Amino acid sequence: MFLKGEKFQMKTTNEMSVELESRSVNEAFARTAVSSFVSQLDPTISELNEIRTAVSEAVTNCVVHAYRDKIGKIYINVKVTEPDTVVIRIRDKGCGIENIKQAMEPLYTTDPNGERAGLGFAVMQSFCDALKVHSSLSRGTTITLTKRLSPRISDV
Amino acid sequence: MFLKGEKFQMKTTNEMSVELESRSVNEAFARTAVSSFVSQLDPTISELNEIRTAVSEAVTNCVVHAYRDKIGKIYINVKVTEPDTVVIRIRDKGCGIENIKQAMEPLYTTDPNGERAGLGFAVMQSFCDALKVHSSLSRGTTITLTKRLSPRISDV
Amino acid sequence: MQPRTLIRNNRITVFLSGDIDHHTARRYREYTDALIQEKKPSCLALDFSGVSFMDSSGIGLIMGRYRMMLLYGGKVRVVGVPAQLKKMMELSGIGGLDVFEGREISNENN
Amino acid sequence: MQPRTLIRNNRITVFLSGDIDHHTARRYREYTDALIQEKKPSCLALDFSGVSFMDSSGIGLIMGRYRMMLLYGGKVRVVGVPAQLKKMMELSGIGGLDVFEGREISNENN
Ligand SMILES: Nc1ncnc2c1ncn2[C@@H]1O[C@H](COP(=O)(O)OP(=O)(O)O)[C@@H](O)[C@H]1O
Ligand SMILES: Nc1ncnc2c1ncn2[C@@H]1O[C@H](COP(=O)(O)OP(=O)(O)O)[C@@H](O)[C@H]1O
Repeated sequence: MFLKGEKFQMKTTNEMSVELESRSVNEAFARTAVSSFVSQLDPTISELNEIRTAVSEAVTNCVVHAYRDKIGKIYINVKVTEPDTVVIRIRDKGCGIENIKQAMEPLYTTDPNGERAGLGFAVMQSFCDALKVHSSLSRGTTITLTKRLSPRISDV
Repeated sequence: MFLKGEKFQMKTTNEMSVELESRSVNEAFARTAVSSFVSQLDPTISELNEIRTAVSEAVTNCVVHAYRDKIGKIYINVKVTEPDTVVIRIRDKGCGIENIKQAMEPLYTTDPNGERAGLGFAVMQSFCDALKVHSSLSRGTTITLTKRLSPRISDV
Repeated sequence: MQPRTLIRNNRITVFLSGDIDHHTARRYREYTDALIQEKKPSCLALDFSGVSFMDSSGIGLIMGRYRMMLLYGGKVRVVGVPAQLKKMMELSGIGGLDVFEGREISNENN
Repeated sequence: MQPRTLIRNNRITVFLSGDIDHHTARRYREYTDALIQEKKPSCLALDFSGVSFMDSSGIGLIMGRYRMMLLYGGKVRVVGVPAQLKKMMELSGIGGLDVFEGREISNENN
């Protein structure tokens, strides 16, 4: 805010982890927690909205696909590095993905109820700068989202 | 919201944990994360504000007292049980408290700069229904805050 | 609490609000489907003007209602899309289903 | 960005805003103390009307400025306390320092 020297002091990496249960009510909590942590980099509203959306997709996939009707743990780790880098890892110990390439195709979904749009990965990809998917069957899936924020006019 | 049967399904305990670094910028994140998680119980604005304040006190104590000028980890665990119980545990692996009874006295502070009011514990006590302090020297401190929410008019 | 709903002639408008995700979409789905089955409207309009956040569950909600209305020989209209949801709507390709009324999704800000 | 500040005769008013916690209090402290040292006002008023959240760090901020102003023979005034901060202000006992102007903290809602 209004302190000189603050900028230098802030040029570190800050990190946090959250562990939550795969209940659908926690989808909102997950995106709020991540976006609240990312706020320290002073992102634009639309960057924050994109991060929130990508996180929502990844966490929902853990609830809907990884653990299906069981309750399992979801692990989120967020690293922010001044001035502009956000790396978000979302991990589950659920069923895993058999064919990652196929899973990432837009509109592809294994949801039998026709209520999933098959767009989760497409959204993560288009709302972030990089998306990495690591998965092994019956051991779980790790999604890594990287987002670089646009340069902001600093007011110091 | 507008679904019958939802109430029964929700009568469970939901739990989350956050791990963060003892940087002062994380004080805001900690209270946002906790209050966002607690929101699922539909607390009043003033209950939420009290929870946010108590969490801020406990987390600030980890930053200021437990780890002083070093960066250590702060562990927060929140359990909410329908319809009205919130239990928040805030733990550090810092210096510990020598005399808990004295530390809890209003206006008592070991801060040499005179910028702490010595009211952290008094606030936690007055803003929550129960406060438990567990500490051992050079091993760390665990604060347990319990808050019972007032009955709300359910709209189902 | 039910979502604000407007029933006029053969058109039902359901006003969505707040965050639309997998958790909240379920409630809208169950509410809307019961209404469709009861009233058999020729048009179901989903008004997104009160929506502050939406992930792809919102697209699933639209597509699911689209399929259901097809069964009844009716159509779906998506109206009042706020600026922050445009990217999601465009990415989804649901514009191809002809669900947007007038210039709901323009290409202005592309 | 500096907090809004009003300097009139011998009174300086600093307008606090947003969340006051240990992290943000530090900036207000450094800003205010530099100002006191430079201007040596007879009264420092802290206006809390824009504050949305405050923990006991806000009390520390007031008490620290109170001590500093005593050194200079001046006084501190706390004004514009929003409803959500009243419980904290009352609990702190700073009312005993006679820093509230007029009926800032009344006992109405006790
Ligand atoms: N965490 C996960 N665990 C197991 N399977 C997953 C996971 N995430 C995605 N998948 C698989 O990938 C498919 C495509 O995912 P996505 O693009 O997000 O669409 P949707 O969630 O709408 O089905 C899913 O239908 C599912 O089969
Ligand atoms: N987590 C902690 N680790 C070590 N010491 C602590 C911790 N929390 C509180 N203390 C000790 O207890 C004292 C009183 O705490 P508190 O009532 O919160 O007031 P304040 O934080 O303003 O000093 C502190 O000054 C400190 O000595």
